[in-house]
Amino acid sequence: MQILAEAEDLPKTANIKTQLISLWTAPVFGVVLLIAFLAFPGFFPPMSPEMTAEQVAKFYSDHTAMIRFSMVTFNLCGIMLLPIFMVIVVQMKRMATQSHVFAYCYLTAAVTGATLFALADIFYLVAAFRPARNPELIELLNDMGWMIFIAPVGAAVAMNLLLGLAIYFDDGPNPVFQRWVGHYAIGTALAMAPAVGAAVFTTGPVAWNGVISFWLRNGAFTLFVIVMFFVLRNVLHRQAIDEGVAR
Amino acid sequence: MANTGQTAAESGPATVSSVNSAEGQRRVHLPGDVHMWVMVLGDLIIFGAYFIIFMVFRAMKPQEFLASEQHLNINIGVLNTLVLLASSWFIARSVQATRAGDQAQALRLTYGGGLCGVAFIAIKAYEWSTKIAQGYTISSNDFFMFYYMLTGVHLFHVSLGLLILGITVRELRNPRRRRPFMIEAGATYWHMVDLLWIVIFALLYVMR
Amino acid sequence: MTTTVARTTTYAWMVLSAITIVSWWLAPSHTRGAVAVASVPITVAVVLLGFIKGRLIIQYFMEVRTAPRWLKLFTDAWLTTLWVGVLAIYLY
Amino acid sequence: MSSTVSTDSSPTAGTVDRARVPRAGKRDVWLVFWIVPAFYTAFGVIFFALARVMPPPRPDVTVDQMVHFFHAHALTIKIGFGVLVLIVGGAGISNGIVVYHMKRMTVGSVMAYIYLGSMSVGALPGCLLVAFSFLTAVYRPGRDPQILAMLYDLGLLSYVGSLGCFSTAYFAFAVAILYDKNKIFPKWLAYVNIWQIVTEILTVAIFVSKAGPFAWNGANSFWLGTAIFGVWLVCVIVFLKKANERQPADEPPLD
Repeated sequence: MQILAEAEDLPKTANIKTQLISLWTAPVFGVVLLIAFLAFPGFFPPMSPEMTAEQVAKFYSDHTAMIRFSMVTFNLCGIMLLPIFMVIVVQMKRMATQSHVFAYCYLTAAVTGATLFALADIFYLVAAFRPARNPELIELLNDMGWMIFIAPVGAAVAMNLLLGLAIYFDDGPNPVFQRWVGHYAIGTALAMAPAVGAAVFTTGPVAWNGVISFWLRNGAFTLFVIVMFFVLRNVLHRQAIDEGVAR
Repeated sequence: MANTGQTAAESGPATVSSVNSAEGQRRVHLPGDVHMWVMVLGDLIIFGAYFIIFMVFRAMKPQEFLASEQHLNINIGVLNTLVLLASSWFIARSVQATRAGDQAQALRLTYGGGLCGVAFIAIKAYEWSTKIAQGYTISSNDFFMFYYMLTGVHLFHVSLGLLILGITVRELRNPRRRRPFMIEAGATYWHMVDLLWIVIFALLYVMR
Repeated sequence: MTTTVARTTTYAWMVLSAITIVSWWLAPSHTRGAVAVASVPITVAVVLLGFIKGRLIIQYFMEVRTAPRWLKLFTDAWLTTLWVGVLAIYLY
Repeated sequence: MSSTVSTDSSPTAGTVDRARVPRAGKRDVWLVFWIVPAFYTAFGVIFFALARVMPPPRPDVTVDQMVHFFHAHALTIKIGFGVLVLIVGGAGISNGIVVYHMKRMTVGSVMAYIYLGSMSVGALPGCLLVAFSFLTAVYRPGRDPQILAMLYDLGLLSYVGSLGCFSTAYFAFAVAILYDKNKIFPKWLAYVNIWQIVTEILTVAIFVSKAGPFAWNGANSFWLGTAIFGVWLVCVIVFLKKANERQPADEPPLD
């Protein structure tokens, strides 16, 4: 993006620049989080909910260092994904043919989702802090970690439905997002929704280690962030041109 | 075209001032801006506290600390220090080139400094990975806890420094910008990273 | 482009690098196999060299040499407090 | 249809409205501002004097000692965290006024939203989880000691060790200040936020270390971090006050 000379110090340019910074935190910290994800010894394959308390306790005492590394990284860098969702909020607020109600709902839903995400890693870390604890309690902490990590998809579902709706309602001559982004957001919401079963089932595809709950949910979310990075990059570019900030 | 003209016009007075540099030296000038100095001096105080805390814990178990210190690779430590010193030299010269109006040279020197910074991170990563492979992890003992935390926080400063150097590069490349105080502020930060490493090197690698 | 200022910077860098290489001889990790023993003279030397290096960086790279007085005082105070503190704790 | 309405109402109608509606002055901002030091004072009293979370009790103690900790401080934990649960909204207010001034900057809204979002995230792991862990622990004193020990770890690790949410907030605050042309906050306050991120990074060691300078009650992880947080908080409060004072009384309300 080529910022125009005369626009360099204007507030509307700073608005674009701060959004670009927020956007670029996603790939940078996305890579960091991917490393943390790959480093967690209990993701390949995901730990079964049917493990006995002794097996869970043994898992934590065998792999303490890597669990700590992975979850500390999630703790420190996980919320650095929030900025890209806030760029989506700012863009939703640019939609001309609607009130900003969807944008504010999206913002609050994002905060709820991020809060739960920030909570999960603490349970894993407490379990790994003293692996010699009573195995029943290690299992309890492990269950809490997994359930809070996988099951509460409600916020993400609501966010994506809101984004989809906002895009459908944005039917003026100059829409912010292209229409397929709306379909894609709804599709992501549908793909993530069944993972709620992780709160109930201990076996099968919607248990927390199941294909749907673990791989489909996390895959859909990751892909959504990647796709939205490119979508938002284009949207920001267009905004910059429309507002006379860039060429 | 317009660029070269501007450079020539600007380098005129600059060379004059550097000829009678004895006088130029005595002129009082705060490099960068006061905001960056608040950052740097505050950071120095914070790191100073870390260093003093390190010494207090070292004094409690001098034998354990010295024995662990022996497991660090002094060659890598010296190499990293030299790399960082070289980067500081590049950046210091880049500031002087900026003042002399030679943007192209300043840009080249900044790239040199940045490359040294990247090399520092690469060498540090190699050092960490060999230490971990040898079984010296963060939970081995107090010395290695300090080793990983101090070098880790310093590494964060190096990365931040590289980001700041990136901003410096953008500033230098943009003919309408090139504000000397921005270049100086970035350099001040980078030299602080160097300064902190000098202390870390002395405390972790060399002292007995 | 080799002005006086440039030359001074280069000299400062050379001295800094030379001190670093000297530090290589002082480090305890050479005595492989043998256990290193604490040594007050070496530590005092390290502290002195660290002080000198720090001051060179502050004066010549950070250009505090030509900076306002308060900055000179502050950086010198920091350097002195740090290294005197380190040495005092070590000797205590 | 709706698009014409929105373009119609933007420039002219807005100014007419602004001229007609009487300003509230800055009374509302001042009211909110004074809640910030009041809340943090109460916060400090609760965490230091009542709940005994600051300075944190030691991590390297036996289960019996942890049980003893809960028994010895049951009453003050109940009073302190009971009050905290009531006044925790003050944290929302303290973040809200910062968001308000960030929205007055010339940098768009995104950094204000990031600050809003990540600080709101921080309320649960960084403040409330310890309250409920400890309240649950003292609720039934006869519980299995192992469970009490788990609540002890959970409370303190989450309180001292919720790092990312605050780092993100500090990052957004710093970027916003650096880009702001209205000079709502001084530029060096951005760098103070960077120190805060540094202390958060240094605190990661509490998940590994059970004693010494990097444990959750250690000199590096806790004391230095708290000291720098104190500096940050004082700076933010002082400059919030300055920002209030400098704000023109006739400044139009935010969008």
